[in-house]
Amino acid sequence: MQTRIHVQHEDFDLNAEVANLTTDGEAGAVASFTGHVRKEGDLSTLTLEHYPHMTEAEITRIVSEAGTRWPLTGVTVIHRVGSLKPGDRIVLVAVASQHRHAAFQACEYLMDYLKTHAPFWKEEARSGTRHWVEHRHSDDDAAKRWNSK
Amino acid sequence: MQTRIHVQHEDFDLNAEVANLTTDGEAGAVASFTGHVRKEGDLSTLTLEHYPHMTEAEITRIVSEAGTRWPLTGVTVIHRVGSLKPGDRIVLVAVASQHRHAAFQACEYLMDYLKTHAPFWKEEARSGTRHWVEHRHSDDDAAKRWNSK
Amino acid sequence: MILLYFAWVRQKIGKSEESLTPPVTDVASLIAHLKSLGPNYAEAFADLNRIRVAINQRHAGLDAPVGPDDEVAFFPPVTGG
Amino acid sequence: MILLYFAWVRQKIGKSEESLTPPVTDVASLIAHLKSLGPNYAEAFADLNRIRVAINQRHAGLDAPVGPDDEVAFFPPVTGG
Repeated sequence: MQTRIHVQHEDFDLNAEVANLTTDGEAGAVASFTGHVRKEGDLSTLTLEHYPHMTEAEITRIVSEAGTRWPLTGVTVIHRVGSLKPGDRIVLVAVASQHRHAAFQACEYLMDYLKTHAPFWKEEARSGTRHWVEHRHSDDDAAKRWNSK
Repeated sequence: MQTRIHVQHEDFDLNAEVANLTTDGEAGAVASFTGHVRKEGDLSTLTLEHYPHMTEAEITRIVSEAGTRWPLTGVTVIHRVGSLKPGDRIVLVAVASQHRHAAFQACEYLMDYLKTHAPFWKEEARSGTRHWVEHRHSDDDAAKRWNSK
Repeated sequence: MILLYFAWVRQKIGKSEESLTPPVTDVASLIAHLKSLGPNYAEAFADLNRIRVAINQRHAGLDAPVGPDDEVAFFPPVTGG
Repeated sequence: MILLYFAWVRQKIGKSEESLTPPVTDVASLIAHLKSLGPNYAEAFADLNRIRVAINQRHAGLDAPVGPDDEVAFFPPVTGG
């Protein structure tokens, strides 16, 4: 399984990332997820902090686990850090497989585990005040679903 | 719900299509699927025929049904027709929502119904001979799953 | 009645479209009528398990009613996506 | 022992990293030790339900053992993705 994991300030190119997963021609199905900063009232900036080295290590563990659960040919995870604006893209998870159901399942699994396990923290700036985004328990529930499957 | 349905010969731009679904800033989650022509031994060309007008009408019905099942802010379906080569992209389904599980579910639902209900037919050319691709019963089973949900 | 044929149904019959006014009231009797028109039709409709029907651009069953103003399409199970 | 702090844990403590050799053998006693170092630490660790721990870049529990060569990180529940 081809794996690409990047934590970066820069935006990413969806066309290039999907092409990268399909150049070998093995996979007919690519499921992708992109997370975006919502445009919400007075939200001006979303700043992403992370734990360098652990981030990559943890995402690598999550991707490996997905690779044991589903027949995948490639996985790409790109997570941005630093200062983002409403409308900006935050994260890309793209999964290639010969089977579209496997691609969808693995992509959602990876997102659920990124949300609950990868060491990133979001801080919002609104009208001059800043506050840390609270973890959502619905994300824990989403990740726990996979334990019984 | 913003809806964009295109049946076209041309390739599509994933960055532009995803940006189009998120410019209003309502949705933080976009689940996408791209189907690609596999590189398989002597496969030289895949030709897609369709039933003009019915194709758009049927996809519109499928998209509307998805919009009643999940809280979506936008759906884009682009399906290519004509002569494609191994590695080419065939189809894009992109779904935007405030909820990532809804985006994933609706995207997979749309693919399952496109595979079983949208009037497209694939003809393969291999080593000078041509034959029509057979419908897969596993696709019928995939679509039927949604009836019980 | 407008008749449309796609994929190998079109190839076996040898045309993609024709206009007929057959004395039929449902899809099954329309198919029986078409099969009587020649061996190309008979071959296209030899195995009805492999034939799908749309009436006025909506999927329909073999027992669906058809009339002179309908657009009726015959094709194999779809393989898009 | 290398200690790392992230997000509001870092802000409350007022630093992102420090090296200490406290006389502790597990995470819970490490936290108790840190809370004794000053009100900034006490405030950061006031509600342990809101604290997560990683040892050598892997998630760990409050009962996990720690030693002098470990890298121990404290942070709030994660909010990436």
